[in-house]
Amino acid sequence: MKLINKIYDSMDAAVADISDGSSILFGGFGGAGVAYELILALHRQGAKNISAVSNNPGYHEEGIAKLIAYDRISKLTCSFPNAKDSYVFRQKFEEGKIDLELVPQGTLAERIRAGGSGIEAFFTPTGVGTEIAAGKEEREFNGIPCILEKAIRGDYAFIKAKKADRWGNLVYNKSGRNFNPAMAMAGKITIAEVDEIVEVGELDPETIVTPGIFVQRVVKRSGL
Amino acid sequence: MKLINKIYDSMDAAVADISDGSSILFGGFGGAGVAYELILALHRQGAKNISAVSNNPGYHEEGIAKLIAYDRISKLTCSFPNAKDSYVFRQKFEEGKIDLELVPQGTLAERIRAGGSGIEAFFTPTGVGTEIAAGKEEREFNGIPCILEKAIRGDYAFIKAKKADRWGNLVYNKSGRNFNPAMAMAGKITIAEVDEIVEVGELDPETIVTPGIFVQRVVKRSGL
Amino acid sequence: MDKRLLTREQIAKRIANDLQSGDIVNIGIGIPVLVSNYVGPDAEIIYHSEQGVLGMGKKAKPGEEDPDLVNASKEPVTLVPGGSYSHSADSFAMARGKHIDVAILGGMQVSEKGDLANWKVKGVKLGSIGGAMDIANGAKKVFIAMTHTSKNGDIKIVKELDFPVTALRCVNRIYTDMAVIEVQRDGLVLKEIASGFSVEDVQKVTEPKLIIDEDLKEIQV
Amino acid sequence: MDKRLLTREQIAKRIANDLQSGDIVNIGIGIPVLVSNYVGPDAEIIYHSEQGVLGMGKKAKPGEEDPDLVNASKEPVTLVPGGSYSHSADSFAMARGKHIDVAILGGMQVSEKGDLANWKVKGVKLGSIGGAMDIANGAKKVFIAMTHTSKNGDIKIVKELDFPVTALRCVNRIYTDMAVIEVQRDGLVLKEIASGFSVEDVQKVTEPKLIIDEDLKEIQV
Repeated sequence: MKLINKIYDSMDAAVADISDGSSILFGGFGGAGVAYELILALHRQGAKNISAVSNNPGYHEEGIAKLIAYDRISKLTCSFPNAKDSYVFRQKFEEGKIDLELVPQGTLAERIRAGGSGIEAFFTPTGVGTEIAAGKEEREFNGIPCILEKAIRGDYAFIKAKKADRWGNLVYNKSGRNFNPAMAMAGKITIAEVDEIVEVGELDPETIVTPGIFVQRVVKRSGL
Repeated sequence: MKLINKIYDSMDAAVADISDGSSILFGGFGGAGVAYELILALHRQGAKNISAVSNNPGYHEEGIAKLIAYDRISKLTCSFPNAKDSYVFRQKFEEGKIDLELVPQGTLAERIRAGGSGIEAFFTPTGVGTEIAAGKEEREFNGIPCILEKAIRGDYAFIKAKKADRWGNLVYNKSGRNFNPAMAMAGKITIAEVDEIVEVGELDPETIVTPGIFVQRVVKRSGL
Repeated sequence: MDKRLLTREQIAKRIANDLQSGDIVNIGIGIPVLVSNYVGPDAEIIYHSEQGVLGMGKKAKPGEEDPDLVNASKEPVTLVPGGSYSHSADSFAMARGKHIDVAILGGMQVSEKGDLANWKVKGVKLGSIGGAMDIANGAKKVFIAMTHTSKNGDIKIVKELDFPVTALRCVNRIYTDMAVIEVQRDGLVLKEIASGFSVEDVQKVTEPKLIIDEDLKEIQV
Repeated sequence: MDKRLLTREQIAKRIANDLQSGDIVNIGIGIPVLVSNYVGPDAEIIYHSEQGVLGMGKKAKPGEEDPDLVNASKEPVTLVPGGSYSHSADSFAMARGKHIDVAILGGMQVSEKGDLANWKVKGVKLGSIGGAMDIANGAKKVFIAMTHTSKNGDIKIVKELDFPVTALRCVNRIYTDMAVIEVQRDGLVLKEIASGFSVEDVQKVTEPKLIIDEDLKEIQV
């Protein structure tokens, strides 16, 4: 019997096919729910000219800040680029080595969910009257001024979860959940870095947050 | 200490303030996840000229079919109005006593989620080239033709869940979940009919499907 | 050789042969419901059911029914290990967001461009859409299972639909009691033909001009 | 009587007095963070944190930190009984969908129409929005906690913003070290005033003409 098996043996194997110029959605808020080991594997792999979507640009040289430090990311779509410890991004941005698309956090999450859900664009009040509205269509619904925001999808999504099974079903840990479920939906190839792999059927069906349909690859963290 | 307490003593008390002309979102798919006791209480209460949103029009004289039979519902927004056992709706529709807005099921669910999420409208491919597209704006995104669909909200939402606590946190039973979580988000006053009420803190925070922020009233089923 | 139209069961069996282990499949009512009976034990197929069940199992046996666990036709079913539940908006995110590998649906009419009509008979006022439009639009592949002509002999594979449209340019393959036809950019390609029938037999009950596959075969069921 | 500007703690305490048991509250950085310290034991307030925590508790004690349970400033926190987790899209559905009762935010400028600027200093190229725009737009009520003027004496309550806008017509109340001001349709209403200050003192550092509440009081903290 040919069983479904989305489990990869190593982080390196899971990211091996990512080519230059790919778009990647990176889960995480601050340091919570970040697929750190996948990001390190992508750094070793060397793909460049990546179009990245991530709520934060990484701190110090950790997370995607490492990819930015090595000029692997050419564009970042992000809500919070300018934190104190995000000096790597700030420097590269000032040097003109990375483009920024600044997006309000809720709009970012919703654009990603839309990308995974067959919604091509939506009207929302967030950003009306701000610099975020520049160049966007504005329209009123029931007297509420809104702007038109477009779906975001990725060639890949890098997800961090707590547990997975070989079907790719996922549960998360606390607020490590954050962007991960929406990004899992919007990645063409979603790769989940997980703390633990369990047997199919072990996860309570009522508590699965990301069903396996949204996940293509699963790798267990080494924790090193 | 003034504790939060959303628990109502009876179905009748929970629906007492619903006035003629209210819009109500009714959870459920077929007979799964339908707030039958709340519907019966609303029938006793007598409110009429209700604008109802429900995936189905009820079967025989059960669920909202009972309200339709008594001419309490003046408009139904629905994806599957014409099932064999939905003869009450069919008859009232043919007699011109109830209006119908026919909506594809996924569009219906998404319009409701949008209503609860600060999304006023969205573009989606479902319905392009069909009678559903009549009168709606059509636009292409990335070569994908889409139509513009608008948010749905309700003055009330009638939700069926398995367990609740006094904060209104909810978990569901199996596919009884269906429309309930999205409708809970989109109801101005969301009333949950539940099998069981538990203490605050008993529900595992990782498994709460509808956080209490979306629920205003909770009533335990009598099961009679 | 006798001309033998496929039975409903044989159409279902033929479709089952085209499913691959790991496919996530949405099954419509009618002939499609029969398909899972013919999926071999060496394939792990995950069934999606629109009301929020991924990993739908067999129908519930007497005594194990739960009114909150039903299929799209409201019959009590079971969940397989690895299955999960979603709310309706997320369940249709699966359908609309191109996450379902194959949707197997019934058809009233299919056009040569792959347009599908399957939700309402022509001229009728009240029809039910359910998930038909979302799923036909959103699935990666749409397989249509239907008789080649209607009960009263009307042609169902047509140049242009005259029944109410479900979705445009969505159908990939048509499996009938007479043929397997693939919808390609340049037209309808006749891939397989039921035992005893000629190309002419099929063409006679198919409005658009069929392209004959160079590797035309007899349907094996 | 001495003119005594409120301390940051006193501003926070004054705001806490306006919260009601059962309120769902989102807390921004700066003075707002201090508010929860002054909520009395007889009120059950539910704190929303943008990254997907409803029912955020106190900061985690040493040893109980979990890197996956943090507040919006990335500090380790706890969850109260009854709390729950959501993904970011659902967490912001709470904010954008008008489900949060009160957002308590810092401010750089507030206009007489209730427009808010609090995400980026004027003239700076790189700023961070985070959840500021969604929350300011979406909360049922927005309370602004800030000093009445900037460190170098610039007026912050203005006729028209000249800092980058966060959201238009969103602010309900402004709590400063000098006054409590309500944004109403016809203008800014001075409701309360810090001990020792006169209406003229407040008007002098407030660009729009203030409407004086008939029931003007001294701020009690």
